[in-house]
Amino acid sequence: MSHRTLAAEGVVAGYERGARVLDGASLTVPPGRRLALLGANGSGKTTLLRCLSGALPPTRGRITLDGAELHATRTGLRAHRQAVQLVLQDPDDQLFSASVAQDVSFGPVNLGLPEEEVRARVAEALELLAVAHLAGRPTHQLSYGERKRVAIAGAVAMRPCVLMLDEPTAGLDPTAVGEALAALARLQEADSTIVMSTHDVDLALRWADEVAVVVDGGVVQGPPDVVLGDDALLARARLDRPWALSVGARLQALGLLPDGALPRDADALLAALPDRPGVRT
Amino acid sequence: MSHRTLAAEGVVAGYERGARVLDGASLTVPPGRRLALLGANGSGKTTLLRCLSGALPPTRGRITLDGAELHATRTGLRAHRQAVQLVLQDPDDQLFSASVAQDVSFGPVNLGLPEEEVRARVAEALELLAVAHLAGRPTHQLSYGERKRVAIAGAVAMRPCVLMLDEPTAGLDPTAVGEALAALARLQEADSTIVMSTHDVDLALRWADEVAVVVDGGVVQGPPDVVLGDDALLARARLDRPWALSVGARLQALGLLPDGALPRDADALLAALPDRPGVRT
Amino acid sequence: MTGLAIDDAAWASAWRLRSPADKLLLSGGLVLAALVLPAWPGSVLVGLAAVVLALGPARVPARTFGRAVRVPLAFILIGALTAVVQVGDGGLGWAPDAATQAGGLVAHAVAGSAAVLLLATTTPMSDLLPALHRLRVPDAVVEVASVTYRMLFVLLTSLSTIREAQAARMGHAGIRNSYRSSGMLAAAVLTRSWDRARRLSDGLAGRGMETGLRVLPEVLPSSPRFVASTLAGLAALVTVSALA
Amino acid sequence: MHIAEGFLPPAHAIGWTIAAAPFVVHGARAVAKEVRENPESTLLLGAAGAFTFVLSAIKLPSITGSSSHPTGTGLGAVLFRPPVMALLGTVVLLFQALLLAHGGLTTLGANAFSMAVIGPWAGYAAYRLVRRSGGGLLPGVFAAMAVADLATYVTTALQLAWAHPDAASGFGGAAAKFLSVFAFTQVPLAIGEGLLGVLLFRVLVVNARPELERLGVLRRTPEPDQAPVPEATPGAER
Repeated sequence: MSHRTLAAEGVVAGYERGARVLDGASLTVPPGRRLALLGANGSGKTTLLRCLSGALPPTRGRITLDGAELHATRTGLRAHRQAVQLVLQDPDDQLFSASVAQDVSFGPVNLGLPEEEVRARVAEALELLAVAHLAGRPTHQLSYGERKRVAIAGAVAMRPCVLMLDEPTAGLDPTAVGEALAALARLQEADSTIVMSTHDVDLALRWADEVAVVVDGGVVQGPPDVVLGDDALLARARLDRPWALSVGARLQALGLLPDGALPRDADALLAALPDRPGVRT
Repeated sequence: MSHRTLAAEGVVAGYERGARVLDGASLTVPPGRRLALLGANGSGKTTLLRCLSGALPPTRGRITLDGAELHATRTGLRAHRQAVQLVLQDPDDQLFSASVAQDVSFGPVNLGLPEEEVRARVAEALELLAVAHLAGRPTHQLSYGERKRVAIAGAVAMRPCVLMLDEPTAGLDPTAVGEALAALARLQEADSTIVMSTHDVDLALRWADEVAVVVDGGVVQGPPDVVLGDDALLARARLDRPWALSVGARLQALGLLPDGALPRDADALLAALPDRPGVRT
Repeated sequence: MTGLAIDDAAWASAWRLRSPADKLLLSGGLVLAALVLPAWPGSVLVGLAAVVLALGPARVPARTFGRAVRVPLAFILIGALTAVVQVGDGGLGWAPDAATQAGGLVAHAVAGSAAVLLLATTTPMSDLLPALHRLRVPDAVVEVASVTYRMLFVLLTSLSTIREAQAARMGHAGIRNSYRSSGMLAAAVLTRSWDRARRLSDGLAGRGMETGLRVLPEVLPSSPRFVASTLAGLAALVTVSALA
Repeated sequence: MHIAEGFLPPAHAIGWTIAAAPFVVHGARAVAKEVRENPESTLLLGAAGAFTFVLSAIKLPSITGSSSHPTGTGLGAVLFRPPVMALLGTVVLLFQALLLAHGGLTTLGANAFSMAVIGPWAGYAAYRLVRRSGGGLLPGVFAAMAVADLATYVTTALQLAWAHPDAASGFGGAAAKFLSVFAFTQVPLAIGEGLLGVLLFRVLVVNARPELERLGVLRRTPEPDQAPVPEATPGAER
């Protein structure tokens, strides 16, 4: 699992209600880092992820991996899918087997790996997603959050260089979101590049190394605090400004927070604030 | 649509993996107000809503409307359903007719109302949810947010005294959440009592007049800032503390916010904070 | 909540990790014994064996087993009764040996049903389907059946949720409403099934599906002791029945 | 109405299995061929099987007070054609036997013959007949579902009569007995299922026209009423 650079260049794809969903979208996934892909419902986040994964060939533009263009041939797609995996939002769109372990084995078996290797990868993926205890349970008895993690394990077992997740935290409660993020952190330590789509700006600010906003058929990419502090862009994208940036900026102006980068979540903000009045000026 | 008091008393219901989901849950829905029902995934929020709506008869305990017990008979349920409506989380479970207007008319037609009355109710409900322009469209062509609002319109057309919504904002982007909340505000002005389940503590703090947390099979009910400031309770319930309460409390301690109730969201917090350093002490 | 009680029991059974072939041998043997041995004492012993094995070593909840055995009972009783009523010139009457005949029919059927249920409550469908492959059923058919098994739970959940939503809006108050709603319900579940299939095929393409749904087979080794006891037990059943 | 395990003598159980086998094998070959040419159809066929199973869980209120469940074999025959239904119906019967305790294993052949072979073929014949004689889609669907149900019930009754002939009047008397006993539930059910089919298709022709066209139930409309949507845009975001 070495780092590879996945990119979209001038991608045109998808039609909805007579308009192009993506119309010249370019994005470079920073290798070895965490990218949050933000956008309102219907903005084209999912379309872009599907293009990047090879599931949807763009009408125009190209998808590249380390600069080499992806061609929608059988061999081209096969090689691409070994490097890039997309986990869909609804786990039921990806889980077809009644047995958790068998479902996770599907990808590695398709790669034509020998049996022991498949077993090892299944065990590893279940471990990384903290779902090893579910291996013997039928898929249909799992909760939504458990199914989501098993679906991610199915992609992880492919050992992709780039793992993309469509709204992995949607429908999960705070604890489950925490667990999912922890699993993603373990994955990144295991040398993966991770892309997550979401419309939760607070989550993106907290989690991502870099963010990309899908807006008006294109993509605006940059550091989280810069992009998510751009009110004009956020308004166009129908997104809110993360509260931590708004509140942090004011507190900085009030001299309560040190200059420089703003805290990205409540814990960091509280840690950076003085405990008693009048300590800082 | 006069105000009526819906309540659960000592409700035992639901079994999952050998344990009771609700085990003695009591809740009183404050008439004419907004109640947020909070809880982690699997805590029993949906089970409680299904009991309150009459869909799931409790194993023990009772559901009352203005003190009168709901009996799971044909006539008992019929009367209850005219007063209490539940909108499910997934709009696709609620939309089964060909067109939007037809779907919204489903309930009123089943009530046996005369045609003009049905038409009037459909028009009113579509108006309240700001989806009148979609009336003639097939339901499967709508976006997710539109489908959610049409599903709510279908319940609103029954003119319930108490409208309950299971995770109405899940999966919606910030703008769509805003639209949904605006629609709920119009409904409440139209004299309804509204219950919304969610696991978004920030949203609950911002929106609700009162909150109820479903935890360990029971319910803890009270004012938002009190209940959502109870760290021990939140930990048991696997929920986070709303950032506005954490940050607000510290800023109050620092003398930057006036004593009394804390601001409930970023806008209120920014409005309450001084603009320049050293204005308040 | 839309779990099927028999399926839940199978996944939770103490025999879940026994070889499906072993369990198939046992239940199949009992089913055949129930069919071919005389009702007394053969069927009665088969029925007892199935119940004792299920509730004992396989630890199937008695409630689940009892309820499931009751399912075919209405058919069995009405069918047996109809079989032994005689249509003569003078109208209806009892057949000459009505009681024996009806008793035999009921015994065969109840014992056979219990023996099938022993398999059903200890062996998940997904363990049995690969066995079809060994019976030379084409892979494509086994895979279609596996998808059916996975998807029926998804659709059952949709079915009960949509029905509940309809009932909330009075969709099942009265026969007229109920028919109209049932038609919509069936249509909604059918379109849902197509949508699901399309999305699942997209999802699986991303995981490298090219020719089929091949997965790592689960290894559930056969137990020589279980097989030996099964054969001994069946032999004992036959012997006792032959001597009686 | 499924024949319970152990209700047929061994010779009958074997005989009906042999009788149903060619149809089921033919269906299996058709399915295998379809899947070989088109791997995704595994999922569509699996979905069709799951739908057929789930359809039988819909409770139909009947005028006689008792409620019964549709068999769905007529609907399946119209949508997926009788050869495929012979296989899917048999798979569903196996599932019903093992997941719901409806039917049995030694009686699987007999049940498959009546529900997965005779029912779909009779229903499909009725459907073609109505359509060819100028009847519309909805009358055709009604005929298919009602006839499939009736044909299944009559076949089952005859199978039972053959296995358990009347002590005095033989097969004829037994047939009369079984036909009349089960008529109480099965005749209203057949009518009810026909009605259900009509109601279902009324929604389907609006909501699922493309699928019906793909299955050949509806002829392709030359001028679609919406703007042409390219094939590759199912990426609706949710």
